[in-house]
Amino acid sequence: MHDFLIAAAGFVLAMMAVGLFVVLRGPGNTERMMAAQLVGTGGIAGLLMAGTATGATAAADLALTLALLAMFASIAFVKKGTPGSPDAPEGPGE
Amino acid sequence: MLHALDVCVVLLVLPLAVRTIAARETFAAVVSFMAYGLLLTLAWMRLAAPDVALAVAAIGSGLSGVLLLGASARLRATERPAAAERPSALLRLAAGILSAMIAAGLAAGVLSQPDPGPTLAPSVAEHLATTGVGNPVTGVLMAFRAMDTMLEKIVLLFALVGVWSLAPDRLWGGRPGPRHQADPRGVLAFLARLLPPVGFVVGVYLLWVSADKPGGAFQGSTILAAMWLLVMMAGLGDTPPVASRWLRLALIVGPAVFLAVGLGGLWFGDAFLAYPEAYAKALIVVIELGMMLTVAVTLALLVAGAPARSVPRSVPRNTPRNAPRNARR
Amino acid sequence: MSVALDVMTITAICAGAFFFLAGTVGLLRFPDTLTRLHALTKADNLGLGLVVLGLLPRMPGPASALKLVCVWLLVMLGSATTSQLIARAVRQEGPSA
Amino acid sequence: MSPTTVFGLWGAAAVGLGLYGMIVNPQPLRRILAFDLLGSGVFLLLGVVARRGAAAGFGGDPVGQALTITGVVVAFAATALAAALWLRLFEAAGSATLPDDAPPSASTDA
Repeated sequence: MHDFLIAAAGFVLAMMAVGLFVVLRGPGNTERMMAAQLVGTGGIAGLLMAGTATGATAAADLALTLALLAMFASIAFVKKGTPGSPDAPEGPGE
Repeated sequence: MLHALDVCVVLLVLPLAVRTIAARETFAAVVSFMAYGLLLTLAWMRLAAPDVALAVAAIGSGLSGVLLLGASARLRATERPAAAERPSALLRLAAGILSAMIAAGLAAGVLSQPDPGPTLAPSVAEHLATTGVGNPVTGVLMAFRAMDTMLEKIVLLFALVGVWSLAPDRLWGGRPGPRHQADPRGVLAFLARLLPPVGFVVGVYLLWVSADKPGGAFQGSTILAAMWLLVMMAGLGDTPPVASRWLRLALIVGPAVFLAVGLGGLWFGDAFLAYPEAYAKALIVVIELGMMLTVAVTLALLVAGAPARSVPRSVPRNTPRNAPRNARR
Repeated sequence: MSVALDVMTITAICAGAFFFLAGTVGLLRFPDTLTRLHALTKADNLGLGLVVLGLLPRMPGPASALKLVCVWLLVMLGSATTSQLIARAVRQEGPSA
Repeated sequence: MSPTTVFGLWGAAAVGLGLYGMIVNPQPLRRILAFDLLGSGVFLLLGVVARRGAAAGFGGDPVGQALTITGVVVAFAATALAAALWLRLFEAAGSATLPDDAPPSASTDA
């Protein structure tokens, strides 16, 4: 079971890697953001599996922290150029 | 098997590090760095340092991402002129050789470490019982190296003062950052109402378990700071004016409590920051609670930036709670 | 009993890994941003959900199991919200691809 | 290879890459990113040293780990201060780079 969980974690990490490298090169910033989101979820899954396999109980707390904060980057990404928000005077404009 | 996983993670992370440096667009570099930060937390778990992993995870995904993405959006106009200033090939070659030499030196150091490595773990284990906490990292942070932790608080405050002092004179005392607006019945506002209570519980939980298990006051307060930023980004609350008195109070309460306990140690005990053994844990918890408030407020305001909007003159000092919120500028 | 739990763990985690595969393939192969977003949410919701389901029997106690479920719920909340926000931004600005 | 070796080499590589980026990249935010990358490498090296100091039933030397936590928080504060400085410079001068040949005072009245 230990080896199975580690192998599954490795598989999920490999999936992340594939997605990441094609998409980071890719055309749009939205795609890049989605790749980052996928890395976040995959990282949480891999962390939980490897943590369970090795008996590291803190992995669950770490996963909780990551899950709680996973959406922040995407929110910042969406917020930055929202029209109508009175941007600071030094902002380069929309 | 696990070792193979380690090697996989490193093979995954090195291209990300290269992209952080070499990507053509800044946005791609920032996203690469964020993904890099996530994998970094996995590395810290593997190095048997869950407390550090929590700190890296909370700061990396909660605060750095928001800060760097915001800055990259505002500095986008500089990208083209800056790209034209690319240094000459000779300089790049020299920098490459220098960096490679330093990296090689460090790698040689890693490969030739003494065995067993130097450690203070036995002496920590020996004295940990006197602090009343079971987590050695918390013990070191709050008792054995409490002076460092206190000074670090003050460094954070200095950084914040530095950020604030960048405000133009006419805006001094005003509110940092733009006033975010969002549909009050939209998705973001929904999330900003639902998530902060959960985040608050998790943050306080991390502080509470840090007595005996991995966690910590920094990690918890980083989560609290992120939650506050979420409320601000969703437009549900405004950033407080820098001149506000309660804000200043919140900013100094952590170091003040720390200092008071330290001086108390001088008075009642035998040294600055010496905790009487019977009250050690209680004192540590009191310090951590004060610290949590201060660090959370400081970190959130560091991300919010320098004051950018002046407060109306009629309400010069305190928070104008019932002033019309949209008529700021 | 323990064999049944092992089978459940292996089945659920394999299924979860499949959804991570599907999410990645979708992100790479789907034609436009909105469909890619759809693929991504499969990995977030089902992939992680099945992994969590598979790990539940391995947890030392109900408290840890509850924590795991909380992780999944938080990721679902986050992914649902950010998908909405990203999709809205795409509709306003036009697909970026 | 043991985890300490693998992650130690990662730390060394991150320091090298970050240093190169800090010297070569003209864009200010990229320099901040490079600085953070360099910092992450230094912290990893510290973590490797702490891990090798595992003793007395602890997974690593708690002193090294505690210092790393302190360092991570201070590095973040430095990042925030640097970003605020660049933004202010950009606001005041309309450009976020410091040209090599101009005196530093020239950038404020542009």
